[in-house]
Amino acid sequence: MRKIAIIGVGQTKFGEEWTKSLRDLAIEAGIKAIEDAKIEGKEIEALYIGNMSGIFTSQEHLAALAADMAGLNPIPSIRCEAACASGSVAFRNAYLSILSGQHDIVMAAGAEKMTDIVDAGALNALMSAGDQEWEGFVGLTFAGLYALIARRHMHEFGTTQEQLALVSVNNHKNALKNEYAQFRQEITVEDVLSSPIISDPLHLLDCSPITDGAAAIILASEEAIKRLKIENPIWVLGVGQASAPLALHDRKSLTRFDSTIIAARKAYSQAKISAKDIEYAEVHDCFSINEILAIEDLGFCEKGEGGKFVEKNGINEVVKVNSTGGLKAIGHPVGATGIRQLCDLTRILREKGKYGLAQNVGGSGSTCVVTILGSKDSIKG
Amino acid sequence: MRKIAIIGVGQTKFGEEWTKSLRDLAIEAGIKAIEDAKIEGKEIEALYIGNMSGIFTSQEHLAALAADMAGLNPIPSIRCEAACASGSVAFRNAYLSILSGQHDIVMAAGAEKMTDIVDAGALNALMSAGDQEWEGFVGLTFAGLYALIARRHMHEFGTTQEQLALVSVNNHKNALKNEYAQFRQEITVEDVLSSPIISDPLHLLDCSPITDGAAAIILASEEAIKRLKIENPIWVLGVGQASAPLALHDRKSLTRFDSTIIAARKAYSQAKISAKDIEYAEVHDCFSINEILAIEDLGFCEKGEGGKFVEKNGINEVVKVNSTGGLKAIGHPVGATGIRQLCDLTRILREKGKYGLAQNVGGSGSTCVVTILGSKDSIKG
Amino acid sequence: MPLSPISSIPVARRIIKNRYRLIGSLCENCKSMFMPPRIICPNCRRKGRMKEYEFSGEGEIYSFTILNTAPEGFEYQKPYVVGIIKLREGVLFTSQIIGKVESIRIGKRVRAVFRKMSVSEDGFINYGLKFEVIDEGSS
Amino acid sequence: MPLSPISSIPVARRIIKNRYRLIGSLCENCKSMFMPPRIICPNCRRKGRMKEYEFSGEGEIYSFTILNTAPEGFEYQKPYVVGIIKLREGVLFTSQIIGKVESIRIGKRVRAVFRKMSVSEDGFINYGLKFEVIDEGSS
Ligand SMILES: [Zn+2]
Ligand SMILES: [Zn+2]
Repeated sequence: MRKIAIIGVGQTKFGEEWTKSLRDLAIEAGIKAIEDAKIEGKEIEALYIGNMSGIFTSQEHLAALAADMAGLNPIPSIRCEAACASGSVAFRNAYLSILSGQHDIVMAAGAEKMTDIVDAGALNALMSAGDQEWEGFVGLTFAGLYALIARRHMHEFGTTQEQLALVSVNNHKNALKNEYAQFRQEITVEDVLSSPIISDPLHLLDCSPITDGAAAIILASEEAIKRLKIENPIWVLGVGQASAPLALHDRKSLTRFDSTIIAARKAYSQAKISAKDIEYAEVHDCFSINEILAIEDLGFCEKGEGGKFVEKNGINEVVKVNSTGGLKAIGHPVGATGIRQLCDLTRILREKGKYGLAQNVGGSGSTCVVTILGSKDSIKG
Repeated sequence: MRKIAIIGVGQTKFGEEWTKSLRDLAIEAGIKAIEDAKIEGKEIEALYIGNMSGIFTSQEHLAALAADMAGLNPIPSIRCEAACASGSVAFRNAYLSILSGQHDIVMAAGAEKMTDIVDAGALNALMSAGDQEWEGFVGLTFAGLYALIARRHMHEFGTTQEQLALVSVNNHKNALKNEYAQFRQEITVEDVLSSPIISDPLHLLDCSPITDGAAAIILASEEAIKRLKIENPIWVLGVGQASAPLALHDRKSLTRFDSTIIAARKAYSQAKISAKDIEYAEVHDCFSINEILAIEDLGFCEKGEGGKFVEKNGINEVVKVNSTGGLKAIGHPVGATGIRQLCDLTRILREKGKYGLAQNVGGSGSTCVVTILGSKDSIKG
Repeated sequence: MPLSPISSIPVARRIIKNRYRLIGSLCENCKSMFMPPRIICPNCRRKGRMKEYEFSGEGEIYSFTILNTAPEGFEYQKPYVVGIIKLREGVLFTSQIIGKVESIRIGKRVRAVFRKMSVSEDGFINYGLKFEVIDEGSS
Repeated sequence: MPLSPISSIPVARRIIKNRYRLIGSLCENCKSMFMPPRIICPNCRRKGRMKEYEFSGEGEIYSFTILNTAPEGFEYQKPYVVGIIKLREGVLFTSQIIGKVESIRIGKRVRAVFRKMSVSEDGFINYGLKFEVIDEGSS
């Protein structure tokens, strides 16, 4: 099997970027990734882009648009979609396209422009990731789906509202030093609990925000890395993807994501490491409860102990969870998030540590992709 | 490089299927493909699905939904989108996932439910495949884009309205024996020319219809084919994909699709054959002019001679174009069309002939995928 | 603007029977029950034999949330409760729950009742089932 | 229902300058011109140096169509003409064309004029440039 690594990363500032269009965001991230890789751009043989929904912008066919605007024609351009996991699904298929031997250098990007649609539009667009015929039909929102999970987790394991709030508190603190983050201010548990209730038990500050943004990475085969004399590639050691029922009521349990458990198992197995080896984990805290599920399902603690884990600042002896701020504080431009996580891990692993993990969830857990990256020290022999 | 073949195909009836939802259509096509391959279903290791736009149904995350409803969890499920080329982009990535060695048996499907949205909704949704900021902004529709191409082709090459009309006439005739086709009735040139003008010079009967439908194929590696004792696999000999500017005004010419030319060159080169070897071609006649462009750009005749080609019933000594009815008569559920073309070629090549080609276009030519299939007689030595 | 397709007339008509009468499916091969209905039994796949099955409409609350932020068509109901009901037959099902908010707890018994579900801006009304809390007196 | 995002206020405000004044870009490296503007020169990529460039607004018709079926916001204009204009600077650009339908032919000279472009159901108006046929008397 070919060895493949990330050789360049780039992202826009995340936030409400009124002056930038979807195409502007995608191009900015792409240029930065190309510059970071110190390549020309013409070496790129295919473009994969994650983007959740044309409902946000009325613009589909985004991959072709981005390839065009970035001057990358006539390379194949592919949009991948799996709701909020669109970015990492694009990444995984970019990775497979290199593994296939058809390509050597590929860009994987993600972009979402969520503030062009006004009124309740974004809310409706987000719900398109759930089961519209049965969950949307009764008036559920995306926050509502995660509130149902949170309530059940509280019931089964005694998880508290304060523990949920701590997820947001920790992530806001972690984002203070993240120049790309939407929110760079500390908040308290009191702030979270006194913010408006969106969907009980979830408060406004339990929810990741509406965000515009894009991120891009350049992937390359070992042969290309040697040819280009890349100095500090960050290796892709394992990638797992799994699916679970779209609607919550079709699952065996509300308090675990089988998609995460199975995707993680595949990724750990391919990387030949275990949860105990991970030092940096970027997990999908679209709502506070989801960081708790992730910590449990990825194996950083026992099932039901996630609330206690976040009480210790989301770190233990080995792993630091969402050390760059998570979706809550960095922002969550849905299609971009999976790629943003990999950008953050790459920047970290270039400096320190050996193993990083990204977990990107689509919908209310129906899709999950787990990716394990390794620094140059991670390659044995 | 691994050899890969199509081992099963299935599709729904194409038409205005009021009683069927998007999920119903996708599942029906999937079941038929599984039955056609004579496998159980549990052998499938990944699901790729082409679907153009959540604007039609308010439902994104379709791959996860389809995997769930088809009982395929927890395999990876991926939606690919490139406007009207979504189906064949899904196919190409399913193919790459097997080439990568990560999978052996994969389903590639396509589905679109276009009649759930009412009023001008479908028109607006389709335009999301073009450049909304500049082409949509001035009131262009999808028919308008192709009308601009048609007018220019008439100007440069003397192509006539009668020749355009003949594309539809030929395809309606070819669909008479196609049990899945939306329209199975002959029409005349006079019928086309007296039908309402949608976007001058294109009449209503120059345009493919709004259609609900789904199609699915099962792809397998040579090893899996031996293991499963598949009797008549149809081999994937070449696949090319290329991108071109999204907006017409950013192209060097309106009367050729560079995406088709480049994708075809790649596909012919991989298959080690040329245009002269193709016996059956399923090309993308979303509007009549596009079949003429395809015939020229794929190399079945010289540039500008496409009009004369269709005067001879869309066949010459070797190739039969759209012998099953084309998008015009079969119907065009956008995300399904690329897969439907491969279903048709597979059914043909199981019976007769050696080489078939499918050309699937996204938008007004910004994406093109060309796929070459070969019968058992096509594999040399 | 046209109606959002999710509340359009074609969609509503298609699944009206299942939404009005709680008709799901039963696999005669493995005896599993499903609500909403499924075409394919995920346990048995090609060996499954699915037929229609009408659920009793009785159950208990498995989880719930009170929504203060509503999508299009539901604004006038705010706040409203959506829950996952564990039907008597053992199957989970998503529905609105009606009754005094104080009385809504995990484990509370509920039963299905026919109600107006949502109203679109141009006046199209979706109907369906909601679950109401059963007043058990002493409980 | 909210406005379709393509005609929403944030989008309109963002590119108003380019739409109102025909401001595109010029690559100082290869001298290529672009309308609509581009951030990256597709010929030079990282070596390109893009700056704003205001087009003259004169040109000729390269292709055109008369639309009888219109998207949302354009219904009241039916039938209307959309064309691709070859600007004097050699660049193609998509726009509505106004003038007597009989006078619209490939090759006809046109010039940009400021007009109302579309009106959404809730009254939001988009403005922009259209191209009008120049009456050349003898032609
Ligand atoms: Zn069963
Ligand atoms: Zn240049």
